[in-house]
Order: sequence, then structure tokens, then C-alpha cells
Amino acid sequence: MQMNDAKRVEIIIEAPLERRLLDTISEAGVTGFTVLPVLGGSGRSGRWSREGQVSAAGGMVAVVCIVRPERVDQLLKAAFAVVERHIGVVSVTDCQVLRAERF
Amino acid sequence: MQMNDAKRVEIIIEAPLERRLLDTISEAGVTGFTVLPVLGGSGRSGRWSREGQVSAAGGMVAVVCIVRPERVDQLLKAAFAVVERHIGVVSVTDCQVLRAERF
Amino acid sequence: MQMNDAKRVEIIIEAPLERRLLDTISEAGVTGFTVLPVLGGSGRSGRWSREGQVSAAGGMVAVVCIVRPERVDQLLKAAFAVVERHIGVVSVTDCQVLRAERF
Amino acid sequence: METILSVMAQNLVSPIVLSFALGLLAAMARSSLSVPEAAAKALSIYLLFAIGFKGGASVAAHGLEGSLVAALIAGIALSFVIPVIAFGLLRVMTRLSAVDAAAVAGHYGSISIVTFVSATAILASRAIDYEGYMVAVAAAMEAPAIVAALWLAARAGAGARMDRELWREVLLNGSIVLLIGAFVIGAVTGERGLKEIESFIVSPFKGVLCLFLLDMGLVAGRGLRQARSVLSPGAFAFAVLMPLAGAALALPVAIMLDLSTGGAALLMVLSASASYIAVPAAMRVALPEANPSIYLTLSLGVTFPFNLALGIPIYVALAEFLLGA
Amino acid sequence: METILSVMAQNLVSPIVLSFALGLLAAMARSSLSVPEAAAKALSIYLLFAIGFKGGASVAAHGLEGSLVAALIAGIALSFVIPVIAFGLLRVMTRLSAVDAAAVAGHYGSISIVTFVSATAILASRAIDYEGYMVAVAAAMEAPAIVAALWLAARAGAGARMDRELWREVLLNGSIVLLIGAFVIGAVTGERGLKEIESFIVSPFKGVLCLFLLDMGLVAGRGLRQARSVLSPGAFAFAVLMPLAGAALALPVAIMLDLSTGGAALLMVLSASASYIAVPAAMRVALPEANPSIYLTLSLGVTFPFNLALGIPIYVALAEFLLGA
Amino acid sequence: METILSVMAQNLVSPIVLSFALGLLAAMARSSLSVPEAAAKALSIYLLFAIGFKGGASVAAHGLEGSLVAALIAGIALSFVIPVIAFGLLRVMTRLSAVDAAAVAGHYGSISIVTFVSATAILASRAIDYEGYMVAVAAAMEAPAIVAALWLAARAGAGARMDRELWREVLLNGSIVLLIGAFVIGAVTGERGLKEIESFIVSPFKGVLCLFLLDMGLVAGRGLRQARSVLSPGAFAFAVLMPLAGAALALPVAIMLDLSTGGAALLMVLSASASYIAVPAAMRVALPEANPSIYLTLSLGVTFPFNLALGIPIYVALAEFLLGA
Ligand SMILES: Nc1ncnc2c1ncn2[C@@H]1O[C@H](COP(=O)(O)O)[C@@H](O)[C@H]1O
Ligand SMILES: Nc1ncnc2c1ncn2[C@@H]1O[C@H](COP(=O)(O)O)[C@@H](O)[C@H]1O
Ligand SMILES: Nc1ncnc2c1ncn2[C@@H]1O[C@H](COP(=O)(O)O)[C@@H](O)[C@H]1O
Ligand code: NA
Ligand code: NA
Ligand code: NA
Repeated sequence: MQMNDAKRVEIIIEAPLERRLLDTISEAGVTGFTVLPVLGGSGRSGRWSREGQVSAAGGMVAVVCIVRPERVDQLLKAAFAVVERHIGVVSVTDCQVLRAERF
Repeated sequence: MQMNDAKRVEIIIEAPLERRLLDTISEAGVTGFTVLPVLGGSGRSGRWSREGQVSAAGGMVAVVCIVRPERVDQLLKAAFAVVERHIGVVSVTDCQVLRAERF
Repeated sequence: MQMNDAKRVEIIIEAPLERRLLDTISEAGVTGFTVLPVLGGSGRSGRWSREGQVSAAGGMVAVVCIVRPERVDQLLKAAFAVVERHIGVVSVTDCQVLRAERF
Repeated sequence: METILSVMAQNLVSPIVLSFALGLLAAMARSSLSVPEAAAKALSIYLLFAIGFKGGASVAAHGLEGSLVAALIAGIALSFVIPVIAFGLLRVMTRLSAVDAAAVAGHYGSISIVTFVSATAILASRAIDYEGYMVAVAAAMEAPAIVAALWLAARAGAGARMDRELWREVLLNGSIVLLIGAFVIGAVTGERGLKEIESFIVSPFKGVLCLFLLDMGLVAGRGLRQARSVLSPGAFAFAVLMPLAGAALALPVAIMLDLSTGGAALLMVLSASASYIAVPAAMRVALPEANPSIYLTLSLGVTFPFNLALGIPIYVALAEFLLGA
Repeated sequence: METILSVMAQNLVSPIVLSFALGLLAAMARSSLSVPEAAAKALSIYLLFAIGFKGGASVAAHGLEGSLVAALIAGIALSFVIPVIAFGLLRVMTRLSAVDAAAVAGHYGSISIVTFVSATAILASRAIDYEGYMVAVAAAMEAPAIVAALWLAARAGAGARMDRELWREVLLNGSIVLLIGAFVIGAVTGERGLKEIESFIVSPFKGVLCLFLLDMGLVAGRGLRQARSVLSPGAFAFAVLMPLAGAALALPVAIMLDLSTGGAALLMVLSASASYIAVPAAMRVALPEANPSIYLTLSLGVTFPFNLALGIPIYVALAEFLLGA
Repeated sequence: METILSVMAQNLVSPIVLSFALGLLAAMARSSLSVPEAAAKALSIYLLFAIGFKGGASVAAHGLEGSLVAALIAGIALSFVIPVIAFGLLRVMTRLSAVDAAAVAGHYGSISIVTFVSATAILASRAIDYEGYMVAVAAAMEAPAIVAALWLAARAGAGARMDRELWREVLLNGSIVLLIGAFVIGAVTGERGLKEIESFIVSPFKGVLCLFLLDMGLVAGRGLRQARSVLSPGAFAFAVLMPLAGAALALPVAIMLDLSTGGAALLMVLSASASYIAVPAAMRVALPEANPSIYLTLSLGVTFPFNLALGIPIYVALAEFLLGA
């Protein structure tokens, strides 16, 4: 199968900021992403869990974007502008994709 | 710890096709996979969200398969046969696993 | 953007062991992790799905930890002590992170 | 005429219609209000179980007034024929491709169970009876339209054929199985069964329906916001005209079947309504080239609210006018 | 005998049993019908809260008829003893390894709260009273069987010991805490508390139970489809015989405790039923070598439907026959 | 005085308070008991819809007793002023940074709708009427406190300004939209609408509230376990004193507004309660430097249970004493 190099960017961010993050990266030209739910976690601000929660505060989501290598910097800059002052983790992994014309 | 090379294949696919994809890759000999829920996303066909949805249409799932490097091609071929005409994203990442005899 | 090398460890483990795994890796000094829900999957013990389930048995969760390369061994040892006799998959991927001082 | 207006007016200020409107407005204004997916599914399971069970129990109580079999056959025929009419209208009124037109047509041949449920609530509040087996007719009308749509698409050289797997998926789809299953349980356990679970499936029914419609309003509003571009004036006009055409087709059939006033109104409602659960999922599998935002927007964003607000009162008033209250 | 048959017949056409059957058939036929995990959990929280509260309120109203303490001790003893009998039967009737047999045995010593709840619904429809504190007995019987199972496995050289963490997990497991907690709330707030929330926990109870059993049928059917290989004729026979053995053991105990007819029936039901929530989770932690599809299939796929359809009516009729209606 | 004690005693053994206590204890003991997120959200949607609708229907039935507009303005003013008082108290009583103090202060100016709902349940059980439009006052008091908190933080050189996006998020936040929307639907459909869905939104209301409070107890208990370090004696004292201060401020306002006994009690409850849904989310966006475990623990872990167990009975008894039962 014909595979092409790409980058998988995973952003774990506070739920109340989800909309702002997605709007920001969309404006930066990244129109492909997928949002995964998160059950709980732990970090410098302690352990937390979504169980029984009603408020978006105290929850997180994981956003996965697969982008061409040359666009990763643009994406990271946009994401960082939102994440900077907030709780969140950004990681980038090398990957390969089918149908590269889509990214 | 003794680690072995493997490939992590991530397939994000429309929910109505989940069963077909899983049956197809099982028939192709891939018996290990994990299905993660997806909350929403964005692509060439616009933004979407699972919130309040009853129909499987308009939703996606993420399927993660960890396979030995030599089996990745077989898996991709099987997956591609299902994904081809449909909405979906396939990415492959190098990884390392414990207990390689399981894969 | 200033990026640093790190490792992304993904542990897919039976839900009844979640608390023990998290306690164990916390004791091993890993305080950053995120828990993702899992809908279903397949492995040597057959296919399963969370749909309609009430018991934690017969369900799994995915735990993602991003750690500095030098701490990955410690984490894997701790995780392996819990996973060893149980159903579960552990994979490690190279990645890059922003804000390395957090890990 | 006076009846139509008064039924309409009464309908427009019902909690049901207003709950839908609330959801629609909230989503349009980008409020964060949302119903979790699991809760929406639970509500729909409740509604399908309750409406199926009540239909079955009513058949057990009153027997099969008129002929169930004739009504089923008529329903299936309508579900096959309506897509053909819809396809023709779409090709004339819009610039949709043949594949998109076929997919949309399939939705209008099939039915929306919530539209049906809302109509029964309106009938109940006007104390109009209907044949309990109309629930079975509803279930029977879900699938044939899919076959018709695929046939229309195949003529245009697109889409999959109905293979065995697809037949299974369509016929054993969750909402059909639950509706028919609950209908059978209701028919078997009858009055006694109904009495046992009445305070669960009868008394709170309308309230649950309000919350479900709130959710549908939210989903419809989100869809409309995303897909405004899809709504060419022609497509919009189609989505308002087609339910009227479907109902007009159903009315003589209902009279031929000798249905009661309520039964006739419900057959019109079924024919007028467009699917947004079973058919979209089937289309994604079998007709992936068709653009989902077109059929979802037309079905859920235009036709559903039209039927809820205006269509149902029109069909009910018409049935009352022709067949007596 | 006549009573047994009539109770059975009446039971088989109840909405409760038929809802389970619907789920079972739908899953066997690979229908897409499913209940979201969150909804299933919510239903089980409702059922535990309601049954616990009603038990407590009944104790507040009628006082402790007979001795709660004696019944608790008897329940705990049964929960310890039944696994030993089950283990013996399994080793004779099947080729399961000692570890698998121990794990299965633990399930049969513990209890299934939905079986209990379904039995109370049948008692209610036959207007048979029972001691409110039977709910507390149910809670007390959840855990001892786990200890017995681990002891049986340890003799075969496998499994973990009950460390502090495991004790905590077992005794503070969600369903025990909610059942006991609601029981205490019901006992403290009494008649007045019950009246305040009656239209939530009493009237819709049976209907909610139907939906929960629909879901259990779906889960059981999916399990049976996956794990048909597990069902050796011997294991199948065990899963039908063991509930009868458990009930037979409980009957003399109930008579010695001087329980009412309803109370005796419920003690038989508890002894006859097999856990499928608390024990499987504990076994995955403490006895990971045991194959989960064996114990889940036997408990949820065979014994649960057997009790629901045939067992409960037998136990109730037997209690009526021996202790008076 | 006697009234206060008797109201308190009666309140403490209500299923509502005990359900919260059960959740709190279960979480403290690290039980695995938990309510799925989707179920908790569904319960809160039900409660908001029901309380909003009933408020609107009551306005339709009784007309606007007294002036809605004056009450709204008073509520908004209270919501602006209370954070300033809270900020002052926090700076004196605790060592919290200005930013943390501003964030906490914002929570106390806003309101907790569950506290409000619990108070209406207590009023109902004492047969005390209240102005239906108090629901609208509750909605109006949600947001102004956020503006006040950001202003307080800005003075300390931190936090974001209220940009357009933030205004939208705050004003169109799901709970405000649902509460207001249901209020309007209730007001428009009136008695007739209420009768249609009464057996959904009135009869089971208290029972649903019990389950929701069970969940809140679980969340509060988990928070307290995690964040014990946050609870300096000063902060703890603040979280008990501040609701009393808020209520004390509201009482003369209620008298000036000429509210009924029930209305006055509810205005005190609103002023005394602290937000734990809308404000925390807004603070995460606009004031990320503030430590969420501080404001969540104080609001949900201390002030909420204090109001539920002791505060509400005090405010009700005070209103009864001053304004007549
Ligand atoms: N090293 C990590 N690996 C994975 N997830 C993390 C990590 N650090 C933080 N997180 C996630 O981000 C959240 C906030 O982290 P923090 O800002 O460190 O409190 C945590 O609760 C986790 O869900
Ligand atoms: N570049 C991407 N990265 C991550 N997910 C994507 C990407 N592109 C598409 N997706 C997912 O696939 C779905 C369909 O994509 P599309 O076919 O482009 O509309 C989107 O809604 C996303 O959930
Ligand atoms: N190769 C794999 N890739 C991804 N997930 C896997 C894989 N193997 C097993 N799993 C997950 O781990 C669970 C248990 O696996 P097993 O112990 O092989 O039955 C499966 O149900 C899957 O959810
Ligand atoms: Na139709
Ligand atoms: Na038992
Ligand atoms: Na307040």
C-alpha cells in the first residue's frame, strides 16, 4: 500500500476550552481532527475523574490531528496559543498515512 | 524490559461500518484490536458531534490494532477494502510492545 | 516551537484493575497520565463490547502516559507487575512534547 | 378549515412543539446546552418500547379492527412508491445528483417514529382513537424505502446492491426490532401487562417526549447551522412539499382500508414523515457517495419541524373532516 | 403442583420475562439493538436504590418481624457453604479446571439482585408479603462467596489471597453500598420518606425493570453467541441443577428462621441465583487465570434466565405450598 | 427558635439530605459506587426542565404576584455585590492569593440550582407557596457574579477580560438556556401544559432529586478526599459563614420587594448558595491561574452540604418567623 509520512498531534486539553481550541486550529487551516472523550487522569493538579460530573470544568478531551509534516508547526503554534496558560499536554508522533491527498 | 518492534494502526471510521471493518480485519487474521469512542470531529465533510445523536450515521469510532511489522500490510489491505469508498482515516505508527508472543 | 523527546506509553487493561494500575504507577513516580474509555475489542479471549454492561468485569480502559525517555523503564516495570497475570496490552511510541519541564 | 386552524394553534403552544423549538433556538445560538448521546439513546429506547407496547396492548384489547394484513401491505407499498415520487420531484425541483436524490428519496419513503409518536400524543389529547396495529405498520414501512432508494441509485450507476449482510442490518436494525418486539409483548400480555407497567409507559410518556424533542431540536439546529449551504430554495421547497404529497397519497389508501379517523391520520403522518435514524445509517453503508448533510438536513432540519408544527394538525384535521371526529 | 404450573404460566407471559426474551432473541439474531452502558448503569442504580429503600421503609413500618440478625447469619452461612457444594458438583459434572470451577462456584454462592427484584415483583403481583429486611440479607450474601471461592482456588494452588485492598473493594463495592445505604435511608425516613418519593420508586418500578431485563437479555445473548463452545452439556446441566440445589438448601433454613411465605421464597431465590456484577469483577482481580466467559455464560446466560422463567415460580409455589399463601 | 430546630430535625432525616450523605460517605470510604457522567447530566437536565417549567406554569396561573422586574434587578444586584463581600472576607480570613480569592468570590455571588431545587422541595413539604418567577431570578443571578469576579481579578492584575466569546459562553451556557427556556414554555402553555406532563415533572421529582444528590455527594466526597490540604480552617470557616452573610443580605431585600414567605426564603437560598456548574467552567476559561480544587471544594464540598443540612431550614424558619407561615 502506498503510504506517506505525516505527523499525529495529540492535544489533551480542558473541556471548557475545547471549542476555542478547535476554532483556533481551524482558523490556522487545520480542518481535519477527531475528538476523543477522556474518563479521568492525573497531573500536577492532582487526580480527577469525570464520573458523575455535570460541569465541563474538571474534565478534559483528547484532540487528535493528523497533518502533513510541513504543517505541524503552524498547528502547534495555534494550539499553543490556547493551551499556554491552561492545563494540557501536547505530543507529536511520526506516522504514515494512506490517501495522503486528504491531509 | 524486553521490548519488540510492532506497528500501531489507528483507523478512524464511520460507526455504521464498524461491524464490517471488524469482521473484515478478523477474517484477514488480525484478532487483536480495541475500539475507542469518538465524540466528534472535523474533516472535508465538515464538523460533527455525537451529542444527542441516536442514529449511528454521523458518528465515528477509532479502532486501534497493534500488529507485528510483517502483518501490517495484510491488515492495511483488509482495512482499505472497507474504508476505500467511505469516510475514514488510517494511520500507522512504529511502536514497541511487551510480550511480543501475543501479537 | 521547542520540542523535546519523550515516550508515549499506552496501556490497555481490564477495568477492574484500573485503580491498582494507577496506584502502582503513581507510587513508581509517574504522576501524569490520562484514562480513555474503551467501547470494545478483541483478543485471544474473544470479542467483547461494553454495551449494556453494568459490571466492570469484561470492560477495559486505555491509560496514556507521556514520560521522559529515562523514566520509561521504571514505568514499564511498575505497569508490568500489575498487567503480568492479567489481560492487557502495553505499547511504547517515540514522541515529542512541548513544555518538557512538565514531564 | 376552522378545525385546522384551531388544531394548529393548540398544537403550536403544546409543550412538545415548544421543547423542540427551544432546542432549535439554543443550537442556532450556539448555546452549550446538549443532551449526552447515551441519554438520547435511552430516551429513544423508552419511546419505542412504550409506543410498541401500547399498540400491542390495544390490539389485545380491541382485537384487530379492520385487517392488519391489508394495512401492512398498503404500508409497504407506500414505502416503495413514495421514494419514486420523491426522486422525480427532486430531479425537477433541485440540482441534486441522481445519487443524492436517491438517498434523499429513501428517507421520505421510510418513516420517523418520533413524528408518529407526537401525532399519537395529539390524537390522545383530542380523544381520537386509532388502530393499535398502526405501530406494526410503522415498523413495516421503515425498510422498503431503502430498497427503493438503492434501486433508484443503481439505475444511475451508483451504490451497492442489497447483499445478505445489508438485508440483515436493515431488517434487524435496533429500532425495528424493539418496536416489533414491544408490540408483540404488549399483544401477548394485554390489558394485564399494560396495567402492570402503565405508570411507567403511559403517565410520564408526554414528558419524556418533551425532553426527546428538546434533544432533536438541538441536533436539528446544529445540523442547520453547519449545512445552511445545502438548503437551496428548491431543496427547501421539496422538504415542505413532499410530506404533503406523501400524506395526500396516503389518504385515499386509508379510506380504502376503512381505517378509523385516528388510523387514517397516522397513515398520513407515516407517509409524510422522513426517517432520520435507520435510513441514514443504511445509506452510509450502501450509498457512501451520497452527501449525508443533504439528507439529514432536509429530513431532520426541515421536514420534521414542518410536520411537528404544521403537518400533523393538517393531517389530523383532514382526517376528522373526511372521516368524522 | 397445579399452583406451580399456574404461577409458571402467568410468569412466562409477564412483561418482565418477555422483555428479557426479546433482548436475548435480538442479540442472538445479531440485531444492532443495544442499551448504552451509561443507561444500563443508571437503571441498575435506580433498581438498587428503590429496592433498598422499600426494604428499609418496610422494616420501619412493620418492625423487625422475626430476627434480622439470625437471618443475616443464615444468609452469610449459605453464601459460604453453597460454593463448596457447587465446586463439588462442577468437579463431578464437568471437566473444568479447579481454578475455573472455584470461580464459577463463587458466583453461585453470591446473589443476583435482579433475580431478587424480579421475585419481589412476582410476590407483589400475587399479594404475598415478605420481611423488608430480606434486602439486607441479600446484601450480606454478596461477599462471603468470594472468600470461599478464593479458598477453594488456593487449595488448588492458584489465585490471590484476600489482601486488605481486595477486602475493601469487595465490601465497599458500589452495589452493596447503595443497597445497604438505601435500606438505611428507608429505615430512617420510614413511611413519611416513602410517601415523598413513592411515585418515583414504587409506581414506575416494574416498567424500569422491563427495560433493565431487555438489556440483560441483550448482554446474555451476546455472551451466549460468543461462548457457545463453553457450554458443555455437563456445564449446562450444572447451571440448571445448581439453582435448584441452592433453593433446596435454603428452604429448611427459611423454615428454621420462621420466615414468612414471601421471605422463604426470597431466601430460596437468593440461594438459587448467581452473581454477574460483583463477583466477576472480583474474580478478574483475584483469580485472573479463571476464564471469564465460562462463569459469565453460566451465570448470566443459563442460570439467570432459568430462574427468571422457571425457578422463581417454583420457589414461590413451593413456599406457598409449605408455608401457606 | 423552636421552629428552626424542628424544621432542621425534619430536614435532616429527609431522603434528600440522607441521599447526599450516603454519596459523601461512600466516596470518602473509596467505594466504587459511581453515577455515569451521562446519567448525571441527564438528571440535571430533568431537574432544570422541571423546575423551570413549574415556575413558568405558576406564573401563568397566578400572574406576576409583585413585580418580576424589580426582583430580577434585585437578584442581579445581589449577584454583583456578594462577590465583593466574599472577596473582602477571604482576604481577611484566609491566605488565598487575590486571584484565587476572586475566583472563589465569583462562585458565591452566583447560585446553585440544586440548592434552590432542594429548598423548593422543603417549602412544598411545609406547604409554603412562593412566586413562580423566582426561577427566573435564579437564572438572572447566575452570570453577573462572573463579571464581578473578573473585575476583582483584573484589579489584582490577572485574568482575562470579558470578550465577546466569553459573554456568549456565559450567557448562553446550557443550564441558563434550559432554565429560562423551560420557564417560558411553562408560562406559555400554562395550566394545560402542566397537566399534560405533570406525571413526569411533578410526581417523580423528589425521587429524581434524591438520585442527583446521591451523585453530588459522591462528587463532593471525591473532591474532599483529594483536596483536604486546601481546607485551611480559615477557608472552611469562610465557606460556612459566607452563606449566612449572603442570606442576611438577601433578607432585607426580600422584605423591600414584598416577597411572600416562600419567595423570601428562596432569595436567601439563592444568595447563600455557591455555583458549582457554570462558574467553575467560566473560571477555567477566563481565570486559569486560579486553583480549581480550592473553589470546587469550598463550593461543593462545604457550602453545599452546609446549606442542604442546616442553611435551608434556617432561612425558611427565619422567613416564616418574620413574614408569617
Ligand atoms: N504526562 C502525562 N501523560 C498523559 N497525560 C497527562 C500527563 N500530564 C498531564 N496529563 C493530563 O493532563 C491533565 C492536567 O495535567 P496537569 O496540568 O499536570 O495537572 C491530567 O489530569 C492528565 O489528564
Ligand atoms: N487529519 C485528520 N486528523 C484526524 N482526524 C481526521 C482527519 N481528517 C478526518 N478526520 C476524521 O475523519 C472524519 C471524516 O473526515 P472527512 O472524510 O475528511 O470528512 C472527520 O470528521 C474526523 O473525525
Ligand atoms: N493486538 C492488539 N491491538 C489492540 N488491542 C488489543 C490487541 N490485543 C488485545 N487487545 C485488547 O486487549 C483485550 C484483551 O486481549 P486478550 O488478552 O488477547 O484477550 C482485547 O479485547 C483488546 O481490547
Ligand atoms: Na414517509
Ligand atoms: Na446464590
Ligand atoms: Na449566591
